[in-house]
Amino acid sequence: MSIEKTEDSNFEPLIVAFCCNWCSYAGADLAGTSRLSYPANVKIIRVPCSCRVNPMFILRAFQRGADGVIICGCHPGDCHYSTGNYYARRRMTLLFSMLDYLGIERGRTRVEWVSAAEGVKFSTVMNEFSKTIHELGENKKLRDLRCKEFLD
Amino acid sequence: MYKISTDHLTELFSSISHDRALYMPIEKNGQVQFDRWMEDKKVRLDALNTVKSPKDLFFPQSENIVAFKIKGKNISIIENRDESEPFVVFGVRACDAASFDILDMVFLQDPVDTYYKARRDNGIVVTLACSEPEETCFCSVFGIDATNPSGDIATWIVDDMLYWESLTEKGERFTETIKDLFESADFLDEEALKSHKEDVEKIIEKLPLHDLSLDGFNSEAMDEKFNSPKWEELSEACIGCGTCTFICPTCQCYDIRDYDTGQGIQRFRCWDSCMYSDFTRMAHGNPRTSQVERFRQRFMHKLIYFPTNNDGVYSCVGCGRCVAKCPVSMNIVKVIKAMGVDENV
Amino acid sequence: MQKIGVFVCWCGSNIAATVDVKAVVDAVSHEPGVVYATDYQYMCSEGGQSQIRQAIKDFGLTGIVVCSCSPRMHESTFRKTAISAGLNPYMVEIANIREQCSWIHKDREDATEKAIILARTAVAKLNLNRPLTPGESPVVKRALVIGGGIAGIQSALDIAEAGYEVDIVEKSPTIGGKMAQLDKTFPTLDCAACILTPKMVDAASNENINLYTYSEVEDVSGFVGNFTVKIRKKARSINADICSGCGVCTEKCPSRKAKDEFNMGLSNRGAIYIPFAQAIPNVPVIDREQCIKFKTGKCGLCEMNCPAGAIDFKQQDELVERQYGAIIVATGFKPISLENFDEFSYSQCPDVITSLELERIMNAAGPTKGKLLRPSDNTPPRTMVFVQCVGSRDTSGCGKTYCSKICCMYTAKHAMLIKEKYPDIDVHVFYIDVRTPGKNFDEFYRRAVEEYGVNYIKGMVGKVAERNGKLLVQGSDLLADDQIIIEADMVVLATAIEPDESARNLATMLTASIDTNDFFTEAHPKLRPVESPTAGVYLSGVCQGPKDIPETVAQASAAAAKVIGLLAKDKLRSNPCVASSNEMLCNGCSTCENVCPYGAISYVSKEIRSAGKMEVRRVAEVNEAICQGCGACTVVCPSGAMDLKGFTNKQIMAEVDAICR
Amino acid sequence: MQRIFGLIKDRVGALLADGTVDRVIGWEKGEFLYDHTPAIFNAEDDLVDLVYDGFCASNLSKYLIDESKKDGKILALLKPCDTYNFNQLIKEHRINRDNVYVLGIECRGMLDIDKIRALGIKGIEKVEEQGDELYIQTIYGDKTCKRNEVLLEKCINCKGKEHVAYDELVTSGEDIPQVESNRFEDVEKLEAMTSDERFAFWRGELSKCIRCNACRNVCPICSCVECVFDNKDSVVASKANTDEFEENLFHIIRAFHVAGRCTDCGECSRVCPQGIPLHLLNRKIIKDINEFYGEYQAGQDTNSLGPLTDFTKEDVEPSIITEKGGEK
Amino acid sequence: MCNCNHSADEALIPGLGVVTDIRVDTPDVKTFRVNALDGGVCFEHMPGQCAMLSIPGIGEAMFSITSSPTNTKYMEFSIKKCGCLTEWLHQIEVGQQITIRGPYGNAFPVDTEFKGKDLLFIAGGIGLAPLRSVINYVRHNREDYGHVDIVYGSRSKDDLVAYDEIIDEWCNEDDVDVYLTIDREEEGWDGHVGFVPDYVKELKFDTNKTAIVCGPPIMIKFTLAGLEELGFDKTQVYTTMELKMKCGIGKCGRCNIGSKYVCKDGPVFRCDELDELPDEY
Repeated sequence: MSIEKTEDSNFEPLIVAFCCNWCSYAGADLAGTSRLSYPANVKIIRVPCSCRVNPMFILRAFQRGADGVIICGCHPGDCHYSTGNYYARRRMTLLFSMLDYLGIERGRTRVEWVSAAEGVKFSTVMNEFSKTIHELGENKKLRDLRCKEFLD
Repeated sequence: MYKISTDHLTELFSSISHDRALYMPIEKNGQVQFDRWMEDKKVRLDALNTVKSPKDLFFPQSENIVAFKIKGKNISIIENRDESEPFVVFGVRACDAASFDILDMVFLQDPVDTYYKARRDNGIVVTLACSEPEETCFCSVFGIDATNPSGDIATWIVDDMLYWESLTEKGERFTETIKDLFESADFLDEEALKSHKEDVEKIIEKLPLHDLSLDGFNSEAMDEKFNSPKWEELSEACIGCGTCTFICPTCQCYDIRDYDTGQGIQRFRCWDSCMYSDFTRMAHGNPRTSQVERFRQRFMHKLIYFPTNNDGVYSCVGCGRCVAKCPVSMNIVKVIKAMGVDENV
Repeated sequence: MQKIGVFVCWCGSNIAATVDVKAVVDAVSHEPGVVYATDYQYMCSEGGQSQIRQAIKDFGLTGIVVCSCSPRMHESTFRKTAISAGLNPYMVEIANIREQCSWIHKDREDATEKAIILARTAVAKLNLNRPLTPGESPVVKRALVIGGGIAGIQSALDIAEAGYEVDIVEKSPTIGGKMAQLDKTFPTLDCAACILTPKMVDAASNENINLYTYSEVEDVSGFVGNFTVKIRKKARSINADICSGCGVCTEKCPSRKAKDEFNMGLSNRGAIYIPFAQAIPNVPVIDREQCIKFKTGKCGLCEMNCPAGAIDFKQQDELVERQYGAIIVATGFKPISLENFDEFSYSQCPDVITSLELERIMNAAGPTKGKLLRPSDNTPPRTMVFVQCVGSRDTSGCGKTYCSKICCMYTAKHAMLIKEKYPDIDVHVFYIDVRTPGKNFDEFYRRAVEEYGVNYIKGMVGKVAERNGKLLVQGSDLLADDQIIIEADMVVLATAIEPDESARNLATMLTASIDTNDFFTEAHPKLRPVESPTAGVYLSGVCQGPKDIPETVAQASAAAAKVIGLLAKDKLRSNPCVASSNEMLCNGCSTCENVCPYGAISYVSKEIRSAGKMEVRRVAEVNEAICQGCGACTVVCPSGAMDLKGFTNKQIMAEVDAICR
Repeated sequence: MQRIFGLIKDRVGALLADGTVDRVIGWEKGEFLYDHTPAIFNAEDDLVDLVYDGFCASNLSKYLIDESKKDGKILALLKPCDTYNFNQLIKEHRINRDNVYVLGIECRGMLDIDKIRALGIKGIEKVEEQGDELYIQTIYGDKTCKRNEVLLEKCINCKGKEHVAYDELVTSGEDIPQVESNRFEDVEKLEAMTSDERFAFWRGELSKCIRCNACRNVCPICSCVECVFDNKDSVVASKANTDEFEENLFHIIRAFHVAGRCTDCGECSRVCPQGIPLHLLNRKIIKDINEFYGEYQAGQDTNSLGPLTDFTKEDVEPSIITEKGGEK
Repeated sequence: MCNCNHSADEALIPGLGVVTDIRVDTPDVKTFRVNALDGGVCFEHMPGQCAMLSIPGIGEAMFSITSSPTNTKYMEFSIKKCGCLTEWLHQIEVGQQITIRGPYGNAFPVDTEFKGKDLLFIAGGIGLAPLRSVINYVRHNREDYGHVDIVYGSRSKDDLVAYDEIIDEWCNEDDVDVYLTIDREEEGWDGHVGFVPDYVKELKFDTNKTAIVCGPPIMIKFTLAGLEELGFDKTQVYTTMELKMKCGIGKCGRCNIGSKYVCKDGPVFRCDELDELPDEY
């Protein structure tokens, strides 16, 4: 029962990005002010710290049809709350390993440390991630079909 | 009475599944459950009974009822129930077949549950008599003859021959459509079948639970049983999971819930368990706060409340699933034995 | 149901250029809860804000969504607008459709569609917002300064100047710290005691400042604005109130064997002693290990000879508990121990000394009354060698990796003072790099080289060995590219400095963070150098990093300014987006307590009605003044009891749903 | 097994008699010889139903959460693997330690009745143990089999015979062979598959789930006052697997809530009516924790910080998962 | 007459209703007027029966129909705010559509046991809602019934539901005596002060009446005891029960007490039937 990877080119991936308020959200703003473009299908949700991202949010995003989820936070050691991203780092490592263990494509989830000064890095990461998701194709394995086909 | 040799069964199955979905006990990932028959599927007619009972085919664990779309203050109703198409369920044991009758007493009673009724009309039940009952079986206690199962069509497997006898008019009509695959059974076969039934009956006599007595469980005993102090001790091990209710072929409680799919609201029905703590929870309190009361409700319903409403028919068919699968091995047999004994003895 | 108003900003053309603002307004007006949607050229302008105020009044809005630039820019502006219109400031959500949409997407259709989704997400979140009011906590109008060196004194003086009460806690018997031990200070060569003692006297005489000398901080609890500190006043065995400081007891004391810490152990002192002449408070202290009365019970000469009868052998430690609004850490530094540097044979030959010991030798109040003599045989040295970076910039692991910053300057000062007083002494300085980064620093160093002929050798010293009374210093001279050996009479090691050993457990008490070298970590290296990330704790002096006296005093005044800013407020408004625990769901499992970086979660046992009967349960309680709202606790809490106001689980889930719809 | 039972019974009787404890939680004989129920024995007289043999696999530490709230002291019969959960619950302040007297009882590994049935042995009436031979009397004749052929999965990968928490130990002196096994063997086998094969494997397994919550309600660690799946205000409240995704969601969230706290006691797989190898999910997280953050056995002590509530500055980056191997 | 688009035997599929008027009775009780999409009532009902109202996505709950069957223009529900659905209902505005299905449960035996009898209505707080339907039905067919006494009490004056209807219509109806009481003294209230059960005992009604009691469980318990003291026997007293109901058609097992299903065999019970049930409510 393997899911075939159709390479239809007009597939527009939906990517949810959780950005921590102090570093990566500021990095995203800096990418904006320096006019560094990245695909429009990346949508950013602001959270106080990367440690606020609960695995439930990530699974909910996939359930509702997201094709990729990326969590951005401050570089370990610079966290505004001093230890937030350390906890996030451990939790996300275990979550990604569990999703991979369940057979979900590895590239669909990612963690990236972006400081407030790294606007360039933010936009390259988003471009790169969008490309990977585009290659992986639509998320068929971790998807709630009721949310998709329910059209009257 | 027809017969067919067991090595032509695959042929029989493929012809049945030609124009109707065919479900039967099939092993998948090491677990036997009722699944749709395909050529490559591993058929397991020898398994005593499946953990998830065939009730799931008539009263599925979750099914859509209706959907709504909300726009501002207006609501539009969308009927998107899962349409049921004709199907045959093969290999149903006597106890499960009896459980369908008990479910009928609930769902087909006025006001009729149309979801259940549609599936019941579309379904043809082909039962298969047991040949090797296990120690957990006690269907005989509830007057169910394991060697003569009910259902639309009864079948027996003796050595390498399958005997096929339709019991109801629906069964008759169905057998007509596939008559050419069978040969009619002669006198010798009747004899072989009768002796096979006697052997199985002898085994049933030897089952440890066959002499379980149900006297003392009637509507007059409601108060006496309800206020018995034994419930406290019986329920102290119960962890309040839903295993016994979800694998029980006669449990019929369900919950109705709304799910916001983002496009609209999907109202669905799903199995619910009286053992769950939020089963009777209301906005301002819960009549059954502790596990003792919930535990008591389950067995009182099966052994006293249901028979009071349905002239003596118990809501249990002795299939033994809860005896085998309860995580802490507390089940209806222990309750009957503990409660049945007269207080003063 | 909320009544939401959506205001989409053109931002001139920054947004309107690539986002069809009208389409956004139209699309978002159908969202559930939205009763009014409009657009305007400059939402953040006065015109825009008055439009918002008007709409709030006209439609009785319970919440507003502004689709404009980044919340980090104008969130506070729109919150103030809401307050002015009588709406709770936390019922405002911003959709960032400029930096994260219009500026980075060229295609108009994509940008518009994304702007609609971002607006829809903000509306979805706002639907679940609750009005929040910042918590308030009282501010105790008193500051605590831990450490009585120049940093502590300067901070205390500035705070007292502003009229607030200050306590200085100093663990040694007198304030003054390391600076009191110095002779002269670079680059102006003015005498350390002359500029320090007036400040010490000011500190002592200032009625706003209370001195707790020979005392240590034992426990700190509470939070910004309301710290509760336990101070242990160690027993001096002298009643300070009636002691006149005449010093008779110090002369009479028969036990002379104790090493004088103030003179770095180069001289001895009595069991009862005053650290140095200008000590504040000018009250002696009895060293109980050396005092014969304490050891054997006999003697008591000091008690007999004390005119005021101030000696009190039965005095015990005293524990004082006081409340403070802010705490300044000024614990200062100490030279590192040289036990892993035996190549300089510092412990074997007495003539190999550290720079601080040299300061004492050259100081008039020092062990040699200011005459430069070799500690071994008290003869004036003919040749002196200075070795720089002993233990600093050391990657071998036995020293410190950082540069101690002040050694180059004080070695140049020593060399210059020696050449000036004893012109015929040959002075050699082995260095890696001479660092003179301050005002007039480099001119000062060049005078030492050119005017006083100090011989600077670029190279490292490999070994110092004693041979028949002389010290053979074997080093390399990189410029001349050969190995040289110098016979010297004295060798002075410019040892690295490290934070005072009390820093580590003080940091744990204050939940302030310290780095691997035990220096306190500042909130932000460039923008908040004098604040610690823990609210209400400020850093002053070398405890935050190596620095010289001018920088220390500058930082001390900066820390004082911050404290004055804090104490000036009667009430402290704390951030309302903090965690809150639902006691009905809390398991009391302390997992959240373990992850809270601020220790804001405590546990109480509470009577809770569950399943019909009352039950005592251990439940978490969040101290809203300390919690900074990071949310780590909300994710480790399995039952979802802990939630974060302003960013609740449901709100973020609603945002995810709105994006993926 | 009879010797150790005798010792236990005497010790329990003695402790009840001299009043150190006023009630005991142990196992009570059932209908057949293999369906023992956890039960609380109050007085000395009704110990006649107390039993301890090869079918007492259920983990009693979860009952102690509520029992230790009541006044009076309870004697708990805990096998070595149960004591790990006991410690973990003490660490999480769920058990009131001084209301519990732990009697550490020796365990030679428990038997799995489904494995006995899988050997084709039906209609079981009596089961006797002699050394490592099992004599089973059934209505279809007597059968025998080897003890370690039918051990429970959690006993094949037994974590060792020492108790990590006890007030008193009861041992029979017989040396119990420590069975050597690599408990991560199945996990490694799964990791070796390609991601599509793994997806098919887990879809096959989790699609059997009937959401009866037995795994959650038996797990001593999964004992919230109100579970997120029951609490209708929570964001993931759900009662049925109405869709493939819900099946995954329930088990991933549960695995995550016990991550770093699960002592790998194997109860979830033992009680699953549909035979889903749920321990492979928790064991995968344990393997990752050991690999990335150093060996950690939950419940080994009562004060260490759990891996997910601790960190080091040098932790491995999450990208290690994506780079771990080529497309498998 | 009712064109809600659900066929008769689709028990679980609701029809649509629209809220045409919302009256605020007390700080936590509002009375909602519900019509079918194009006017009229959604379905016929008998006094005492209930209907399942719901806002999709929030929840569905059983509410007693407080308007009398004789009122064919609209259907009324008095709803107290005490759960998430009721809280949401208290926020909606006129014109909001809701789903409605019913009627469920048995009705008060107005055409059988009550016929020609003197009736004594005893209500507490929100308990008046189910009784108001019967009272108005009796007032509409006044000649079929004997003397009517109404005892109604609540926590405070502004907690009295449908206060103006009681004062304007019920009070000045002949052969109807209304006794109002509130729990605690309150200025601007000159009527009786005290709990309903004590007030009933004080009034010492003669025992040939048929009593109908409805209100919070404690009040019912004490009122029944009080009536017994006055000499009423159990077969003369009726009450309605308040339990969690989900399907409304006696199948989902929620409201199962003993052998009865409250949503099908109740919610109206005679007190002797109530005693047969195990006391688990």
